[in-house]
Amino acid sequence: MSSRFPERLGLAAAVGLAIALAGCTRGAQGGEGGVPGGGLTRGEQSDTVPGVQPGIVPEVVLGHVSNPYADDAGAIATGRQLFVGFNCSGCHAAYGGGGMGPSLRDSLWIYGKRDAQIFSSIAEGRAYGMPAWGARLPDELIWRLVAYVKSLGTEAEPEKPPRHAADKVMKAPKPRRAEG
Amino acid sequence: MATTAPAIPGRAPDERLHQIWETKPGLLGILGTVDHKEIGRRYLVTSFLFLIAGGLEAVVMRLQLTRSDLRLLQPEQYNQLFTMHGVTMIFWYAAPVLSGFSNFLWPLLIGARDMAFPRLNAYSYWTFLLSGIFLYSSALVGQVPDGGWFAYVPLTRDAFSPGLNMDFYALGLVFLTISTTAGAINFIVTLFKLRAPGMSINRIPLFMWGTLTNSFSVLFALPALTVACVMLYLDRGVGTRFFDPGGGGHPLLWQHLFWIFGHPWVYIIVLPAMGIVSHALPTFCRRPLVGYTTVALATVTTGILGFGVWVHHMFATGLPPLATSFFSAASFAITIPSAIAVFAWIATIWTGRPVVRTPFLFMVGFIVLFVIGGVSGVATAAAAFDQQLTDTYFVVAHIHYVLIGINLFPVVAGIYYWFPKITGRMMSERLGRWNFWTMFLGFNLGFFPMHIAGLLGMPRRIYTYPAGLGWDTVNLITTIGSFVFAAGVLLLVINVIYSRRRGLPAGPNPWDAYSLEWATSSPPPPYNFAVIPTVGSRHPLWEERLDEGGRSILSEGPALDEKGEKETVESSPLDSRLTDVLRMPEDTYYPFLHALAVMLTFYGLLLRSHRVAGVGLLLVALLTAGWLWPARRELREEE
Amino acid sequence: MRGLASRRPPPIRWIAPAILLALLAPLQGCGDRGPEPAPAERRVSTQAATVDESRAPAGELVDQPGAPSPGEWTLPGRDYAGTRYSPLDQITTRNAGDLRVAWTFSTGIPRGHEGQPLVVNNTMYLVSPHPNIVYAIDLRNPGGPLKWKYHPPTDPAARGVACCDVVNRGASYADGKIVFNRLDNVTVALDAESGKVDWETKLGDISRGETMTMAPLVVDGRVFVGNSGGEMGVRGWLTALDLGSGKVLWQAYNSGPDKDVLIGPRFKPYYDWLKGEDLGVKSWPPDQWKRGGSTVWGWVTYDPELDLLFYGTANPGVWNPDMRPGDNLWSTAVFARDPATGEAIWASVTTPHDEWDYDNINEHIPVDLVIDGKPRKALLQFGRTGFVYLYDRATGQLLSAPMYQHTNWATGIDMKTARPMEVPEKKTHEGVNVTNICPASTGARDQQPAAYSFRTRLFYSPGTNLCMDYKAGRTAYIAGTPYLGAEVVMYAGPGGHRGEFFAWDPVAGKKVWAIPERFPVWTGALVTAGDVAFYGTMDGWVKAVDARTGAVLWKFKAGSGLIGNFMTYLGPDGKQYVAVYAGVGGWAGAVALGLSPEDPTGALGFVNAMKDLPDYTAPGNTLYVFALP
Amino acid sequence: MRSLRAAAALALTGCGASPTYLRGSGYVADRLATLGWGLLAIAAAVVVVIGLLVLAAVLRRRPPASTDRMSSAGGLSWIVIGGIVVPAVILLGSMVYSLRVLAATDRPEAKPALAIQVIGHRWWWEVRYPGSSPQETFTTANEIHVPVGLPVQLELTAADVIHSFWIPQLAGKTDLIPGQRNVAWIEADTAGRYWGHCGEYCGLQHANMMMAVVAEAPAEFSRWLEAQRRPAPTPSLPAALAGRAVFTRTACAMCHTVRGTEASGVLGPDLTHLASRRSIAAGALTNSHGNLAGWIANPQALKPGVLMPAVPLQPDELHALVSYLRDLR
Repeated sequence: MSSRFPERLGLAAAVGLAIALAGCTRGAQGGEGGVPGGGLTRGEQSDTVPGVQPGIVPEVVLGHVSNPYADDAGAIATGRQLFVGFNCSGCHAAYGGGGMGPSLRDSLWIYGKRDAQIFSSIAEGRAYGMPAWGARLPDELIWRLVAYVKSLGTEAEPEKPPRHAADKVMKAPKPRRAEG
Repeated sequence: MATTAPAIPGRAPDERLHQIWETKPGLLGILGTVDHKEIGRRYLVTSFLFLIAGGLEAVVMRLQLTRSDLRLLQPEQYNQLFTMHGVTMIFWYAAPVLSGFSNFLWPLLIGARDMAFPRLNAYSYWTFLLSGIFLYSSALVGQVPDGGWFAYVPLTRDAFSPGLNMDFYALGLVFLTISTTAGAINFIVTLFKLRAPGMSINRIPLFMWGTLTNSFSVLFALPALTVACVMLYLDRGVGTRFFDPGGGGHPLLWQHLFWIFGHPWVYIIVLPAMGIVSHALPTFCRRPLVGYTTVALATVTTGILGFGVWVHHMFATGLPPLATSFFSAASFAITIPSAIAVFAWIATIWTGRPVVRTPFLFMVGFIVLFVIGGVSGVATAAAAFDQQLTDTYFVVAHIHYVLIGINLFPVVAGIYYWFPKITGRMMSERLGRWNFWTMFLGFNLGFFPMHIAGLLGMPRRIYTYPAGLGWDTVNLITTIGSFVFAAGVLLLVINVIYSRRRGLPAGPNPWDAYSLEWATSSPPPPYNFAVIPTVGSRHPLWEERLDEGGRSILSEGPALDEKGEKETVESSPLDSRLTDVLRMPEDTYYPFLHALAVMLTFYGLLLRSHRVAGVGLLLVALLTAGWLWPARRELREEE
Repeated sequence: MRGLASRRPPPIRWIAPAILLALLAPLQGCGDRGPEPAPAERRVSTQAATVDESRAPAGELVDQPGAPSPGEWTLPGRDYAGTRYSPLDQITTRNAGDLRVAWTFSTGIPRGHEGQPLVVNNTMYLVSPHPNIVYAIDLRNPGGPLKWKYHPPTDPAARGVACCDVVNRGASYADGKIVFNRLDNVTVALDAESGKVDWETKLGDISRGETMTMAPLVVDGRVFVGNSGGEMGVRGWLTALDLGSGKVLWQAYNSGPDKDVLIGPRFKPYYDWLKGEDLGVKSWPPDQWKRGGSTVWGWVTYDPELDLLFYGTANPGVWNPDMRPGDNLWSTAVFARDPATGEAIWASVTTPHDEWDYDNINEHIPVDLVIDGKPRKALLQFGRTGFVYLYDRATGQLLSAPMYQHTNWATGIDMKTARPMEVPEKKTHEGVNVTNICPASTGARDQQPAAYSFRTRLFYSPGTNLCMDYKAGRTAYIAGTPYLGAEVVMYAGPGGHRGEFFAWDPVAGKKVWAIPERFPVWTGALVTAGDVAFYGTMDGWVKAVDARTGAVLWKFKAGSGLIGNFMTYLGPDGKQYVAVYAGVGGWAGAVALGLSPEDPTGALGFVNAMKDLPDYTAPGNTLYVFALP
Repeated sequence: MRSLRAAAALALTGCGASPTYLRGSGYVADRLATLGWGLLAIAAAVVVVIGLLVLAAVLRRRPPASTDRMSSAGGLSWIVIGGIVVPAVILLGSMVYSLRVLAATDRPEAKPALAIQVIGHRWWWEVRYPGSSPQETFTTANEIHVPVGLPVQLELTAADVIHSFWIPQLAGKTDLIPGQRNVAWIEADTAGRYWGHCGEYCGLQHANMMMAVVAEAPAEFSRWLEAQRRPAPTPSLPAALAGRAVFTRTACAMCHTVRGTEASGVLGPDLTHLASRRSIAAGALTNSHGNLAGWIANPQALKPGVLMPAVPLQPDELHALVSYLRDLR
């Protein structure tokens, strides 16, 4: 090879490839066993009826705890599957738009929008019928749900809601005569 | 030639040509060279680095599979490794290495001074390199593609492959298709328009028939891959539902689109390699190839039939038996053109006087592995039995026999054969022999047991397997074999590095070969040929020893050095009569800068930032305009 | 028609009716500019059904079993049959244009106001949405202080399990008691004069997703109430309470073994496939009947002649049909029962193995008609399925079932078995998005009740015109949370008008006239002896139309969208008053209560069909009372 | 951990030999095995013949060349015979034979004895046995019982990504594709336990997505059906009773169904008769007290990336839970 260039080119590519092999693989989909930042205490869970008892349960003592899966795309995708699998979509609609339960996509957060507050809303339940899931769901699943809820309406939201074509909705009832 | 510029005074014709054609020094030479030989060398080196990367990934995977229940790798890491191994080898090594040979050799083979579009040629290299860096930059953020090299949906949709992993895959492939398509266009036009006078269509070397078929297949097959990858990217991020049954799409749409590209692609990456053997074998058999026309037609037939068999990758997806039978029959039929080629080579060896050198050994090894890979392919063509074979290690064995057998072995033979022409020095024959036997035995020791593992029911792409299923022994042997094979490849690298400095000096034609590239010096001067030769037969350098008739004139012809600008001849497509003289572009930064702008756009798309993508596109538009802006010289000419 | 550009061209099969409808639509339409009397508009009907004026003289008292004196309103539908016909005739087609607001009253709860007030002994009784406050207004001095007000201690958590807004469909009055249902499953009887609690009976448990919103019916000292919660995997029932003590007399479940469904020897269904032992268990996968829905949240009617109660049951629990193979009896059925013992006499099912959530809770109105020349004791229901079911109310035989709105999930009802002839492409399955199913889950008409005029012999009914995409999915049953398993998106049906108010000739089985409306018409109808029919729209228009011609005589813009039912009474001053709640909400108006329009599946898909409602109205809580000047 | 996995594999295959499909014991697998042996024999023969030809071509001694003249004659017959005629004959023969086998194994001659629905999930198999009336349907997971000697139809679909149903010794693979219903069938010649594996890469735990088909005499099979149809028996031992309370009140009930109790989650397999299955975790572990405890305590340790979370339980709660699960005959 007459010109010296291939060596330098080779070197650059080799460096790139070496990084590939040592690439840190963070955020594997399953997540390791123990959950960091899980140090939460939860209120007492009433066991009158095996069902989930919706209603007020004493507030949780919350430190300023942040979500260990804050921007982990894998956890957000799992959060989406839990949102559907655990019936959250029943009250809050398939993409969090609201139905029986309030909308999770708008900017109004009745009980606060910090990760710990949303965690508490899920774990402790809220007054008007939000069940307390704390006893039924381990923390790592609740944190994934929190990550999914925070991703609603943002670019990171997995499976965005389908945009429905503007239906030809009758602007005014077709009058027999021109209406004033 | 209307006006005659004053010839540069006092310089012999060669110096004048040398001064016109040599690559500019400094940065412009490095980033802006359009010399096909320089681009050819860079293609070869870069694709070999990707080969080594893919090889290291394979070796680490083999360590994990040495025994049952090993815990060297987490499943996520293993999935990333086997995906990157597949993607790197098939996309960033197999096709580019052949482009390396073609870029370096085509002008020399047809007596031209450069490719038809030198700047496009440089551009195809830069987009190839930058797309490779784009793909491997996924390792920096730890989100390496992990969906397998054919990335079936819905696993690779955003719901089950969150993160940027598969966005790197989809965008990286679209980025690479730019390079491959640019290369294909360049080869087609060069072959039909820039041949030396007299080199009619039935006199072009068989290596060029291979690459020509490869180029046409690329033009027809790559759009399917681009469409599929763009759809996947949109499904993952924008919310379209091409592949989601819930939204009116269907997962099999991806499989059909991918394999409509997929199967032609595996012929794309083997036909030029078969061309290398058809081109180099006669030199070592001291006689022309048997049945030139039949082998050329067989090559083209393989390329065409390659578009009609893609469903044999999908025999288990529940398609109706009638459709499956049609594609099974087509897959059986495609074996015949390959059989023709194999027997042409054997006939050439049988009726020739073989001179056993390292390239020849690799070519014989190639024929043996070709046959083994071919017949195991026929076993998978039988739809019924394929429902047992598909997705087991039998198919992995078949893939490696055909890809390493039919692509890597001829490539290594090509390196040993053309190393003297590229560097002017011979590669060491002793090291070559060691290199061949370690690679050949290592390969068979490593990959033949995979047939057995597959027949024992071992599925592919599993990061571990339980004991007690009888797979431990075969996997152990495969790991040992793969290490021996890796040692073989290492020997090749050592031989290349050693011979560049201390190889024996090789004259213009060390093998006493017959084709035009051996009619110029080693390494060839920047202008390839002092004068454009006139070709009289298929074997210009063996005419006097062959009784085929036809006289080539290599010493006289147009020197095209009067105007002090880069020029080469243009000829008619079929019988290559001289029709015009073409002015060729100078070194320029545009290809490199354009490739960078495209890379910026792809990073913008990856990060879903409209601003970055927008800026990238704007740069692309500006640079395209700049690239195509008529140079002042041409303007002056028109007034 | 849903965005034509993106749709495949409509199959030939129903282009013809679509063209017919398109022709009909422009010829109808309300059209007058406000209070001044409407000019004589050309009445259009599909055929020139001239209704002769002479048959029922104005003002003459018609036999309405269960109805109080002409000026009062003691039952939700005014009489046992729920005809919502009032013999008052001071307001006529000539002077309806002069109607104006007499007085208004605010209930203080800005949620959906369904149901209707009661008037007895010159006192009006209102029941507000949850927390179900009961007001007693002295009509002699409507501006003055309330007679009394009862604020029940309801459980706030009940709001979390009410599927479709915390509505209440009204109370009933009998023997000096006001009887109503609290959202948290308590039936309460108050003394009409003092507002003291006579008795209260707890019948359900909100932690299992049960609520009660329906208006109780009181017949011969028995109070009949049903639960709601089909969407929560509840097991539906109808319960009879003793009016005096509130003790449970009997309880009939709508799924499970025959002893729970009170099916005994007297049960004679007309169709053979409904005969069999314990069908309420056999037609379900194991244990799925315990979460079989089939709740009774609609209207109960009664025929004293045959001494039979009539009511319909809701959808069979989970919306994903693949999770409950089988006919899922007795969901989406109609039952005739003996009020004393609760024994089932006959039953019929509109959508066995329902795949579209077509609850069958709409009111069944007993009416005596002459069909094919023979007088028949008929029972008419505007079904959510898009068909008008006309049964023989003695035997349960289905006499006719013509289509009354654009329907493409079934081509018709097989008269031999009363089973729907379903269209295979419109059947819903797990993981597959079936598009353009008409009518949508809300049905061609939901709970808003129709009215029948003994004078014109026509029914006056609100209606909706919506279609939907329906994608079923797997879901788990977790007590107290929704048990749905479906993603639904609704949108306007063909013609673009999402609602309609129409007159229906039950004998001819045809619409006489129809007024298309921008939004679904979600109010209950009222028709009076003055041949004036009243209805309201969800963007707040109160309208009075000529019962014979459909011409709009008068309209008034209320403060909020109307989903309540009209009623009329005679004030202490002898003048006729018309009253209605104006408070948008319910399932249709959910989007106005703060849901995000960009999620089309909100409120089970209704958000996408009503995205523009918030541009027209906001929540409200006002009772409007109108009268002539 | 290695020995446990070995035992699991044994439990699955029931015998030490590998699950090779060259020795079928099902109607389809037998025919495919014969076809397979045929094709491999032809392949081997072709390789040997051509290998020898190449060797001979390279090593054969030639008469010394008189001058350095080159002849370009000869050799075309090689191409015609070796390249076209012989391959055409071999290929045509094997093609016709393989297409006939494809046709023969596409549909069972007799009407299938029963139809089973198999739904692929990420990394386990849901199996639904629809009965004659809706009342008799039930759901199980990962282990499929079939009557020996009778064809059984399989209706295959997937809930998330593409999987592939594959019992090497009974029949070829058929993919399970979301949104599509594929129909396949198996028929076991001899009673026994047949190992199966997912045949299409489906993510992190594709390697541990195994299953077993148990072919048994029709009488035994109907006894098994009867047992599976019954809801879970009320636990006899006190520890099991406590275990049921733990099961229904903690996270287990959110994902798993046990008919006869409140638990009706659908994200995980149906555990109503877990104790009647020989392996757990989709064939990764034999069903024993120790394995169950280890699996529940930390599923990530055995199958990294699996969707089952580690449920934080006290030791006594875990013990009670495991004894309850072992009681679910």
